[in-house]
Amino acid sequence: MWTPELSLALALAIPAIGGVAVALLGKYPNLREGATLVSAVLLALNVAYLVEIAPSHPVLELANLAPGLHLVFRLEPLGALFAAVASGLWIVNSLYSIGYMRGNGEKNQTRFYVCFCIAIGAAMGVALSGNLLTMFLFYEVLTLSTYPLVTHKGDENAKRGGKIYLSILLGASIGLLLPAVIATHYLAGSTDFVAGGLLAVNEVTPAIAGVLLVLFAFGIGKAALMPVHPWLPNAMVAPTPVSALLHAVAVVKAGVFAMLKVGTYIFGPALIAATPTSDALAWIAGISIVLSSVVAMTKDNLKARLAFSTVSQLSYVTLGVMLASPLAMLGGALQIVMHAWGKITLFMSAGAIYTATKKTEISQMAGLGRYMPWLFIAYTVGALSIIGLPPLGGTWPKLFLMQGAWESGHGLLIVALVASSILNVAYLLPLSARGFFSAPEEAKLKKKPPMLVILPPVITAAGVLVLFFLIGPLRDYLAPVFLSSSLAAEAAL
Amino acid sequence: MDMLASLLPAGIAVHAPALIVVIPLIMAAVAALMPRGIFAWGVTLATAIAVAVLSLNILGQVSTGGVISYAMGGWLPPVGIELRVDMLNVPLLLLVGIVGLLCVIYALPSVADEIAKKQQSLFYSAFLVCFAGLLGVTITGDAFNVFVFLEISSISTYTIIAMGAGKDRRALTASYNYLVLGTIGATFFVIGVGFLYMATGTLNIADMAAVLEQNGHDRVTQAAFAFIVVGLGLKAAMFPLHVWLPNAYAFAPNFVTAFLASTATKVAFYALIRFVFSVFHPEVNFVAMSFTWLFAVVGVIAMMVASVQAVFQTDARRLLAYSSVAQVGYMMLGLGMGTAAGLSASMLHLMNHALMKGALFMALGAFALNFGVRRVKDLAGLGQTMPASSAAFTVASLSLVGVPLTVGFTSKWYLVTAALERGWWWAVAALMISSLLALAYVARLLSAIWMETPPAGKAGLAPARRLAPWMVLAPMSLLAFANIYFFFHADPLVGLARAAANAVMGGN
Amino acid sequence: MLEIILERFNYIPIIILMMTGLYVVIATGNLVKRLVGLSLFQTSVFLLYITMGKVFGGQPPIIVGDYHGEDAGHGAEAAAGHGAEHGAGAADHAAEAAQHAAEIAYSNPLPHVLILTAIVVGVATLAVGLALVVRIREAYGTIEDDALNAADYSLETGSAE
Amino acid sequence: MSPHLILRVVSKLLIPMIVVFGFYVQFHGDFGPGGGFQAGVIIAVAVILYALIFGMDEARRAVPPIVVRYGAALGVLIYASVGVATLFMNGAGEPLNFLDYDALHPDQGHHTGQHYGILLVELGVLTTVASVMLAIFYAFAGRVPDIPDEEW
Amino acid sequence: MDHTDLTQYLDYALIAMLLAVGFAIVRLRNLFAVAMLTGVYSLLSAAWFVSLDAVDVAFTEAAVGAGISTVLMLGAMLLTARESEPAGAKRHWAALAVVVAAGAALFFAIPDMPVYGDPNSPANSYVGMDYMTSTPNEIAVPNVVTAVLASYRGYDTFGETVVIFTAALGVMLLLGFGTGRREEDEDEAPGKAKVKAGKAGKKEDKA
Repeated sequence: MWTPELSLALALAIPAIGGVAVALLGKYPNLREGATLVSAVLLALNVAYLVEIAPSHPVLELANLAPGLHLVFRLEPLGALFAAVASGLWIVNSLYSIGYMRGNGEKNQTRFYVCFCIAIGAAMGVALSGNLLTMFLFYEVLTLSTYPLVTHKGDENAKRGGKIYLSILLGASIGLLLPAVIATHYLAGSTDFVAGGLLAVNEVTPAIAGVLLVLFAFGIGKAALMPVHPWLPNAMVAPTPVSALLHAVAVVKAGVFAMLKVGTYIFGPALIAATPTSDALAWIAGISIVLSSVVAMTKDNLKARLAFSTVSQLSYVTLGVMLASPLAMLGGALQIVMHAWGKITLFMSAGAIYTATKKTEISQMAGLGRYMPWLFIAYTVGALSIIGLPPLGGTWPKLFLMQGAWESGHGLLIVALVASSILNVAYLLPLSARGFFSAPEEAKLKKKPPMLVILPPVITAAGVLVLFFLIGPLRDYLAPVFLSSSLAAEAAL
Repeated sequence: MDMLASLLPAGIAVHAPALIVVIPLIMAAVAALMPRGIFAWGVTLATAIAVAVLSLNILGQVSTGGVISYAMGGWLPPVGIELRVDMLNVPLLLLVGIVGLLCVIYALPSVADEIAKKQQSLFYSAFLVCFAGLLGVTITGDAFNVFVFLEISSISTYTIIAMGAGKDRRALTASYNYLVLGTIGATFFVIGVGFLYMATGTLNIADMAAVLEQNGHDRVTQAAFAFIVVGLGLKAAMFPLHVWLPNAYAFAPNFVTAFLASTATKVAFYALIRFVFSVFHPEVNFVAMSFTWLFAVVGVIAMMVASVQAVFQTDARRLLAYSSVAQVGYMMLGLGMGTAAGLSASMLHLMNHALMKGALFMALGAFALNFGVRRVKDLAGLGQTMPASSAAFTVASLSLVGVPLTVGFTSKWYLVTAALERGWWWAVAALMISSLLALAYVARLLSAIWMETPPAGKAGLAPARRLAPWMVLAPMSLLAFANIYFFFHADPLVGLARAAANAVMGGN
Repeated sequence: MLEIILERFNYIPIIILMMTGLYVVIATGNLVKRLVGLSLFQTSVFLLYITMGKVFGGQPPIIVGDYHGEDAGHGAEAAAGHGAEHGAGAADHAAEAAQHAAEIAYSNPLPHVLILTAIVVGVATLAVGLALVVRIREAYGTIEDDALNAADYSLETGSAE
Repeated sequence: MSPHLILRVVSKLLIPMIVVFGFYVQFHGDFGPGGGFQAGVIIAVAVILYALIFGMDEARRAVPPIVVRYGAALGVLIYASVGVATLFMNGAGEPLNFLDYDALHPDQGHHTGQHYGILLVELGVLTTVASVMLAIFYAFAGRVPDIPDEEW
Repeated sequence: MDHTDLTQYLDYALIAMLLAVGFAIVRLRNLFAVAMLTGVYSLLSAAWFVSLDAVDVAFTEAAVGAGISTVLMLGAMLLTARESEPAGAKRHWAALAVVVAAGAALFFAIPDMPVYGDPNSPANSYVGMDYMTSTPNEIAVPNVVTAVLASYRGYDTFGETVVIFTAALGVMLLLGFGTGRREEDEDEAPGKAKVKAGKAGKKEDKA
């Protein structure tokens, strides 16, 4: 029967089975890609069901590792939302991957698709996890399964980037996150996600919680809070679908999602507000936002620029968590969704340009908009959403964050947010301008880009537009999490 | 457990503690008489199966009926020699028995490759003596008998390590150095036992503890403690007494390395725990001091220094050997916490480490079998040419780092929890740094295996050569699988480790 | 203090001898001489054990006296060493002998037994060690530690190119 | 060959006596100092002496290396089988432990069993020790083709 | 020391000689002399063992330490080298450090060690002496050492037999069965990766 528990299990099983199928069908590219797409669609359908039943909080216990150590799935709205974003974008990204990988004649495509499946499965695991340990576990699987993707090209450059990728992420998670998880387990006796905050419920003192908060903030390396961000630009050596996966769908979103989840369910807003370190962390997030935007301006390589843009945008979520007001946290949660759709559009556009012209530097891209108008329109829509202009999805998180900052007495941080938006304009829009208005260097394109690399960005750009109008349902869906959480936390403290 | 306890007929089960040592010894003599290596291997295999069954049976007996005491020759202790099995040494018996069995299966192709035909039956005989010696050390309840069996296992170990000389003459010097240091260690141990005898007048471990509790400690027992710790520390490769180990592991025949790495140092470490906790008492002043200032501190240094040394090795097996020294550091740290939680974490890591290193060295042996690979850079591209062995290697090495989904994670979890319970934040930091160093050296191995392209000549191998023989593959995969299985079903191992700690620390 | 030392005079030379042996093991580069040192060290430890079991005015732990009963089946070897004596019963004789044992001071037999075992272990180690040395000599052409290290090192760097 | 004529004659007489002395030490072990181990050494020395005087080849003909190898294992087996036998020969119906010699002669007073046991295990020790000492000697002496006279 | 008997002076003499031989072994570099002195050392200890009432041990030490070990060392020496090179300064100091540390631990323990010849020390008043009284009843062998060796602690002796068996295994595996060395060399290295033996190793040492 179609029970919530079954559905939870399927969320993990579908990508796994998909991965096996892809591996087995490795010799038949069409069937292989078919398997990927079928899994993606099935997963999305399954997640849609999960989104619907999320408020009832179904629980699935996977394994009992030892007394006090469980692997548990527990569905709640935040996780459901993240799962929806990841699974929804996986379809688009799969379509795009097919176009990109074939268009560029990449090697080892089977390995690529298998790792992709595993990565999505791991992202599902992170999204649905019911305690810190489970989350940590899938978080690590995600790191390991994306490593072959990052080093896909296999040349020296890729290996170097992969090394930095792996060492920073694993280093932070083993060196900082794991001790934090174990310390949480030690302090609270479990690692379960509890409304109002596990640590708050167990009456951990703000001083100790403050230390833990720092460990978590930097230990979740995937959230790319400065100074643990260098893995992200270095991972740009990967093929573009991977970059899209890293920066929009799975990896970084898993990071900030973990941050949000830890903030909401392990600490609770009230405890975060009470810790001595949250202010400092909020400022570090603010500095990250501005500084990486500035760095992004200096990059001529489109993907590198987008990477630093991601670093900047991710810190919005961290900022939301550290501000610890319901509105700010809601803004953070929305940022996960909106940024995902916006940024994937940008990355897919970059990849499409590369597939069509083999160009990677912005300065070379003059006039390309004339040959690929749909693509450049999609890019511009995505960029505007990132900047935060209505009527695009990216508007809302910034608005909520500003309100939240004001509400929690950090008015100065609003300046950082505004500055960031201005900088966004400065580094994202020149490409649109150059693409449409400069004179092209060449008379015509060497080859016409495949349909499958143009269509996906257009779809996501349309999605960004739709998301603007979906704010009402989204807000209603998420609000109980933060409101009940802060209420429960206040009751506990 | 009841099922295990009734595994054997009562008439045999009563004598299981004696048989588990004596059968391998008898079979060692029988193996030496065998005209051909394959027969000797058959004898060895039969013995290993018998020992594995006996160890399971003893586990059943101990868990249902409590401590077993077996009076050798019918002379009750302290007059006679007692064999004594409690929850502390049962895990070691199981470990030696079961890992031993897997290693023996693995031995046939590996030994056929590395040892001259004429020498094989003697080689198996020496292995069985070593096997029996380790079991004998584990099971005995008599301090001097520990020495005798320690030497039985050591002398045979020197021999089988030296048999690596067929491939590399450095096996000889490695074996010689081990012989000299091992004998110094054994002699130190004898001095320590002599002092204990001087102070107590008895050689039975339990009796010694009783007398010491009554008489209290004086300078003689303190000196005894120092000599026993150093003596057994040498055998257990405790930093900085580990200098014999890297070369011995690097140049021994592959099968020997796999077996020794997963059992020999473990048994010596067990003996150390037995003396420190059962003969001396953890609450005696100088013992408690030694926990913090000797075991914990030296353990942490070992975790760091040996890991760093591992990072810079060119020989793959020597790299893993240094990693073993670092892992002994983890166990020392757990022991040094002086708490039941710390000791059980230490025991857990002891068992888990055997699972990891067994699989790792077996995989390296499989590589060597097909390609004669010894150095790290020779591993290049093996992921493509030998995918199954490489996969097993990968699982085990991730376990070594402590990545989730592997037992390495479980043991680190318990170590950190124990450290937190003790309030030792610096130990937590050390554990994490050491894990990162482990990541560094493991990454060298794994990136060579998976990311490099195989040199010309290897890629084009016929499929038959690409697979290791199933006798290599099966035990290796089983161990690698155990690394994952016991993450999800940690209860059996954690339960054993807890019971072991409680057996010597008191408590429930 | 002096009395404490004097009463235990036996230990001091033994400790010095033990340390002499240990020194030879560590300080010497010659593989044969290191084994010599090892056996020196061990022999000195044997002395430590045996002096421990000495009892003043004691005798070797061989019980004298004619306790030896003629219980059935104990023919051959009893006849070989002793004249067979027909006593009243084995038990009586044993009791008598036990009394003997109580009257006469004997040295402690247990350390003797332990050391008998240890001597055998020592010679076994020595034999294996010397066999190794012979093989090393054949493989390297030297038995000096420094030369061996140099040879191994050159092999390592030579093969690591 | 000729320079050692006297040596040869004397040793022909001496070697059997050494062997006899070895057995004396073995069987007298219950009463005075000595036992299987010392006896084994003495008997091995007799053969070694033979080898030194009549040459290795001669000695190997008298006591072939294969016998030595089997002897070493046999001694261990003798010792162990005494222990295993005690397991099966239950005393007065109740199971006895490994190496409990009382089982060897259960009907009589238990001294006899002990005597048998000690005798048998000492025999095992003797066999092993004598064989092993010879094996070691053969191995070392066999390493050099023949020992030059001037070395001794 | 209220007991004085003449054997004590013998003991002193033996100790003095042992020390002299020990130091000579440290100093000498001629291996032949060293091997012979080791035999002398064993004989001297055997003599002391007799004086300490340990006749069995003395017998064994004389047979093994003075006999077999010396022969083995001479044999090995013939196959390897005659002279040992002088120890380097680094080794010397390292050895000295270890020796001083171990020696200090031993000297530290002396004040609590039992008085020489004390019949009431723990070592001499518990299990060891139980054997003296129980052997006549339980085993009825005059030589208590034999009784303990073969029966009370027969398991240890079994272990001892195995040790000596292992030594034979080791020597046979390393040096062959005494049937000459050339034949051994041929099938020693069956594997592919045969590492070249040292250049000098092939030369017979007949110096």
